[in-house]
Amino acid sequence: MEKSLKKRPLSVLQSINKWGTIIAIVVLLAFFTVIMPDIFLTSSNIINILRSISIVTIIAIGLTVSLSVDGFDLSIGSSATLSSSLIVSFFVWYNLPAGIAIPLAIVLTLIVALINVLLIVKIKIPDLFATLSTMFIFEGVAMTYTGGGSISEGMPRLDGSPTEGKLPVVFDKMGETPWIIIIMILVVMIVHVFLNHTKHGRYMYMIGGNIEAARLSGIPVNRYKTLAYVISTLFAALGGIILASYLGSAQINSGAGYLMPAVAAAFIGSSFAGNGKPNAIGTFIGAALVGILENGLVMMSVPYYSLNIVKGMVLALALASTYYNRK
Amino acid sequence: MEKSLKKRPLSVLQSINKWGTIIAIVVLLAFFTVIMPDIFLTSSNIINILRSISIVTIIAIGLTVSLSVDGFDLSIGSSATLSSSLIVSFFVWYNLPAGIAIPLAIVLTLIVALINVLLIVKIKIPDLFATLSTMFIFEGVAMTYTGGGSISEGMPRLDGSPTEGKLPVVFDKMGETPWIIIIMILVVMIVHVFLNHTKHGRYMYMIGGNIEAARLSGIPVNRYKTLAYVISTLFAALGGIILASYLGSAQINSGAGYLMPAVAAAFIGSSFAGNGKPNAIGTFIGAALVGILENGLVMMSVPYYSLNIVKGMVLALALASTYYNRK
Amino acid sequence: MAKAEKILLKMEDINIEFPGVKALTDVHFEMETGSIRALIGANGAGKSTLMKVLSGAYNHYTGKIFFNNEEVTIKTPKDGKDLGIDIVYQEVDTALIPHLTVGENIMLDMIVNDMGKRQIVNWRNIHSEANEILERLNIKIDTKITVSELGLSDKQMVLIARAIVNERKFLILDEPTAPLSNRETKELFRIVRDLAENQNIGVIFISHRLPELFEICEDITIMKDGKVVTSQPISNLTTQQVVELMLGKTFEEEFTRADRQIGNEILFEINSLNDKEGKVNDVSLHVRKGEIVGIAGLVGAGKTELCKTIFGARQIESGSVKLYGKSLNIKAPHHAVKQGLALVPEERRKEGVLVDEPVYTNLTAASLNKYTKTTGVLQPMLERNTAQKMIGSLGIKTPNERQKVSLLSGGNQQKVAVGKWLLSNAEIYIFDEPTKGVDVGAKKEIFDLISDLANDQKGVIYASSELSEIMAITDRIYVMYDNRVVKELETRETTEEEVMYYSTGGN
Amino acid sequence: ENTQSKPKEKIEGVPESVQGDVKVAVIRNLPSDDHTKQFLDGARSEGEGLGFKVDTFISDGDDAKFQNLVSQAIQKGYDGLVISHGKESYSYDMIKPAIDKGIKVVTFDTVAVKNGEKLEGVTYTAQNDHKLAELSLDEVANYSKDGKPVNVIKLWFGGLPPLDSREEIYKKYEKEGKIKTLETIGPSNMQNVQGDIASGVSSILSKYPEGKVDVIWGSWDEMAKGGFKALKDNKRSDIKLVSIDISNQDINMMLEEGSTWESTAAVDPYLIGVMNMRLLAKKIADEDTPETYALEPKLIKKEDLSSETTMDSLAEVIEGWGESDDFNEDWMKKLREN
Ligand SMILES: Nc1ncnc2c1ncn2[C@@H]1O[C@H](COP(=O)(O)OP(=O)(O)OP(=O)(O)O)[C@@H](O)[C@H]1O
Ligand SMILES: Nc1ncnc2c1ncn2[C@@H]1O[C@H](COP(=O)(O)OP(=O)(O)OP(=O)(O)O)[C@@H](O)[C@H]1O
Ligand SMILES: [Mg+2]
Ligand SMILES: [Mg+2]
Repeated sequence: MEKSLKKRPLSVLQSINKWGTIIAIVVLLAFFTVIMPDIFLTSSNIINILRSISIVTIIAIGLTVSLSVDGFDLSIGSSATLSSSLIVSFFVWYNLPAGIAIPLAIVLTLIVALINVLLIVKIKIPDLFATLSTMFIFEGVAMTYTGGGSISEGMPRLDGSPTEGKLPVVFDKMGETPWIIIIMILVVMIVHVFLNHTKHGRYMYMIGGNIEAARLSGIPVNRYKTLAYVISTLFAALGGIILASYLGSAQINSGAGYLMPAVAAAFIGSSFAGNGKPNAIGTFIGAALVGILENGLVMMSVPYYSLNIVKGMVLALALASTYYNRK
Repeated sequence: MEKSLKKRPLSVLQSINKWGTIIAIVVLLAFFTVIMPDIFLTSSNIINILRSISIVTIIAIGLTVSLSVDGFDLSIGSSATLSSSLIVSFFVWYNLPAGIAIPLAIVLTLIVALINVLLIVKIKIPDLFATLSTMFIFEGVAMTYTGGGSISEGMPRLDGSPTEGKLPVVFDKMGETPWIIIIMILVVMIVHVFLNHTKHGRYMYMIGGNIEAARLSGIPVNRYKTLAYVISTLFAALGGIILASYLGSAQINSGAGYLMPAVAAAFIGSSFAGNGKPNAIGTFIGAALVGILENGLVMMSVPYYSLNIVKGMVLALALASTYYNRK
Repeated sequence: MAKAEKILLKMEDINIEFPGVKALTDVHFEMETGSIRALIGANGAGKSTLMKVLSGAYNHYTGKIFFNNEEVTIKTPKDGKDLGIDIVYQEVDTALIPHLTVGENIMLDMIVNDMGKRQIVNWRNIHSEANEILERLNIKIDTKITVSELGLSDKQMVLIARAIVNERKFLILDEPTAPLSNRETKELFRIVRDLAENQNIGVIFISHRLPELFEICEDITIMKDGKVVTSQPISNLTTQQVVELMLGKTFEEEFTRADRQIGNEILFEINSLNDKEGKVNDVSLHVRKGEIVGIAGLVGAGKTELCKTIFGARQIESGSVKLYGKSLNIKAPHHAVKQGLALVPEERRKEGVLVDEPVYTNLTAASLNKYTKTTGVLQPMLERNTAQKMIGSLGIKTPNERQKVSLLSGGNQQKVAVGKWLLSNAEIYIFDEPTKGVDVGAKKEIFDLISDLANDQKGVIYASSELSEIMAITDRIYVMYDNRVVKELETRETTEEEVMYYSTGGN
Repeated sequence: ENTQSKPKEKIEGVPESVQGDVKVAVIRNLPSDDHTKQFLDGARSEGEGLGFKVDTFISDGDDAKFQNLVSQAIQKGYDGLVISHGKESYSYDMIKPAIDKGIKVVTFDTVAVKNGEKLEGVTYTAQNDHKLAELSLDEVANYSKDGKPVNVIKLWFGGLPPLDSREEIYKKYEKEGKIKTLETIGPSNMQNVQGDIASGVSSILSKYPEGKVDVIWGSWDEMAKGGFKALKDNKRSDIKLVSIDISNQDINMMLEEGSTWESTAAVDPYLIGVMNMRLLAKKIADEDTPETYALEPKLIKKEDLSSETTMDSLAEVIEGWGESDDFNEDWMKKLREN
């Protein structure tokens, strides 16, 4: 009796902690809706928000998988740049059909994963260090491949020969609503099921929680670390392709800008629901929090140079509500 | 007898592992010297290299201290930007003398550290998340302070009133050789002694090793974490001031570019001498490795867009030689 | 159930070496399914290492392993599991995944090894099966909370539960009873007997508590310095003989308490102490100069919480703590240390030692000021010499003082955790289960050192769920039950039975 | 639209559609640097002078974020947009919804073309990068001795449309034998262009003893500043520096003692902002606007500057700098007076 009474206030506090990110989102939505009733909570603006977070989310989901094995893939930005350069060059320079170009770009980008795995699993370089080097290497590879410039329709090849290749319609569609949003939602759902409901996902969390225990219980640790990095690169490559479709061209180092937002989304996400584990739904929610925030602040005409102050403060508040009073 | 025979090959291998980074540097130096005998290993070029790494090193040393307590200060770039904006504005807008302006800029920048400490030590937000938010916040603060632009001599204040302030000579000197190099070397030496030869440094490493055990050993954990973040911001602020002196102006977000190189230097450094712990000399050596590499490659006319490939590969090799075959 | 055929397990000429340590030399080990064999030896004798070889945790050993005289290869944990060998590791934290639920941790091996082609994890089954196992063990733990929220003894039970999910052929229990109290130990023994008798499982049982071994084991293997000294039915030997064989010298096992000069002055005193979480309820106690005061009670009685609360590692709600009659204001452990308190915590790996640091930095961690010049600069030679002395006096088995603590055997790690505080200059020493996993020889060393502290007119608080220890070393006993002190007893005037009576709620 | 709620006195002779609550947004796809700030300041002050509410956004060169910002602005329903530095590959699709919605659009250094068809209704302004390059490269070519090609260290990187256009002229001059490229230096760290270029140029300079390099050509002043630092650090007064674009610090550096930063070709970024805003105002007033408008670059030489010169007073020494009466309609003057 006495015990249950004592527990009540604690559990309310705890549930605030658990749902800090969600509460932050709800508060933000309510706030923006009240301030800008006619323009904020409209279906077209919601679609805007979803579109604006879709590429970040897809890349961050890959990062989430690498985080689940207690890894950290800093090379996702470079992988995205690489795949976006490859895909556009396949269309523009080599006239490949989409059915070949897209898989080929992804497969070639997976070389990044292989090198990551070589360094991390075979040579045993700590994850952050290893992926830092591949981040540099493949940033350079992508730039060298495009000759240090961007590629778009009608651009000549590096040797100066003129090109005729067009971006196919199916490729154009990938970066347009609703497809870009549908792809993002699919990715989130698939990875959510994978991590939480298949044994492979559980093995990854076990490895991430205590690699020695995982090894001793017979999990092929190296195989799953490999898988995690392959998945991470896979989604980075997918994100890069969608980015290229969205931009209609390959821009130099365009993927690099996604590293920090992806890290932020995955971090906020891992505090989501209070379990501290990287998870797909959480990452999506983390990206949504930042997306809503940026959208709302722009709508409110906050000057660009002060945007980051507000963004950072809301981030800190969301995190504080999650962690404050937690053990 | 048998034992000692058996051990020999192992220990040779081990010492390669231990000194991987140093060996990489020596190999690189030898390589560049052979390729470009007359121009590479000249005193003026060595000074060039040292100067080019000095600001990164100073900022990375601060990061190293935060890493030593198992923290991670992502806000160093923003702190550097902030202090560089402050110092130049003090001179140009307010005509303050160097003796007041420099300490004042540092003290004001330490607000970043205080907020970091509040979030990390009091509210218990994990370090990476907390400093991610302050990174955004103070990037915005610095930009708002300068009105989204840079500040240099002769620039009017934000309200449009004309200015007369000049950058004092003593300030100019800080960014010039030999002072910039001397400051860097001093910083490295002081922090080296602090971390390795004083009890405070020992406490920091203990906190980094097992915070709970450190706490129960009677170490005032929060006080040392606070100290670590203050030191981290302190050196970021110093780096920012020297950066402003070197550039002769405050550039927008100029500190942000130092985050990744500082992380790289500290990471390579923590593998140095094989102990896996962040350490000052290691960080310096990590920065030197990257600096030598960039200098040599540019001299060899490697195109700028391919630079990162080689940089990343050498980084990977240095790390591989450190970790390969290690337990 | 039909009696399955006996399997004979044989390990021959097992050798293994680590940098600087020859851990096993030509070891022969033999046993059959359906029996329970004790494995004993001093700290660092090689027991855990031998068992790790058998379960496939190491692959760099030489020697052969036979099942029914047929050679088998065990080089990975999976090899071991496939042959039906399961192990409960000594260091529980190395085998648990803290941020996963209890249910998933219990069913870990099932999820990893027995799902076959199934891909999807059925959460409902996981939790219900985990619950069943816990019921079999008579343990109440919510399977949906995460392991990180558990105390040490619950963690141990989770590991034991995991080991009995599947029917194996051999089950290795490496010091499973160290963190358990009598009740849980009894449940464990019931299960172990059942496994051996009715399910034809061979159980290898490692423990430093000799009476336990005599109670449950049929055979015994004694190790010393990486070699097997003898293997025979346990009934052939007496306790005294076992101790002599494992230590290699005659040994007076009973710790004889020297008469101590207990002052009249009250050195340390706490009044109506309450913590914030209700785990310390209105506790009052005092310690005189030169007195060793025991805190007795079952696991979960709140001893650890009390010790940590006094030490400032948990938040105080109300009550006072006084040293020499002067109120102390302790909000954090460093306040406590500064004001003359010392605490050897219960969970050595999590709280007691820095596993990745060398032995000497661990030993000097709590008294670093003594090896520091006023400028704050360390004096490394002084530090190392002091460490070497402590290594000698506690008999810590390590190649040198620069060895990483993670590479020491479990018991030797515990000695490091204790030694750290023996080097400090405290007035009040609080020991929470300090002899856990420590062999009988070293236990005596530790007792001697604790007595020395008392003889130096320090105050000692000794918390343990092992009554024999409490009876052996203390002068006065506070018995805890349900987070309160329920009785105060003079050690000379009481018996184990009486203490037990109060510990279980009698009054 | 809801001018009724705020019954304001109408000014005679001023088109009705520019009176009342006019909201415009300036969106730029470049990082925040001096050029950006001056451009935005110019647009803002001109717009606010006309009584408009001006919001400014930048996307740090992140093309995806840029598109998001534009679609958000369209969503929010501004009366007019100034769009700067969009890439050709997506600009048509990005701007079309605005035109469809009746929002007026003026672009700077942005072309919205799809399948060879230019988006109607938009005014395209540009700062004529070809001309800029010609002005500064003519200066470079002037350093030729005995008609031999000038030895140049080129500071450039690819992927940014303005720099790519400047590069076209550079290539032309190279072909014509006017200049010879010794090295090309570009930044490998975009967040620290100045410092990165400074160490790059420093590294390369030891390779070329005195007399081997005639000129360092900076295709963008941010890089030229790095080149200037390197020359100063290595005490190389034998090498001239010629660049494109200008800022306050550039002026300071050109004026520094012993400086060899001889000249730079530039368009006043502030003026670009002003002109873009004027054109937008005319569109909102439903007046005729040209389809394209190019701003003429000027060459600024060290000799022209005095120690008091700053960006604000450049007009005093460079003829025609920062001033233009193009599109400055009478009704605009009236609006400003109010
Ligand atoms: N990975 C390792 N590296 C180096 N030395 C090791 C390693 N593992 C064990 N040792 C050493 O091998 C010896 C045997 O250790 P082991 O853990 O088997 O002892 P134990 O008999 O289980 O002792 P305890 O009763 O304390 O648990 C010890 O000296 C220990 O320090
Ligand atoms: N970190 C923790 N989080 C939640 N509950 C805990 C934690 N640590 C201990 N407990 C619970 O608190 C109660 C008392 O703890 P504990 O078992 O440590 O007491 P104790 O009397 O010190 O026992 P012993 O020292 O004999 O193990 C138990 O029910 C235990 O499960
Ligand atoms: Mg052991
Ligand atoms: Mg306890």
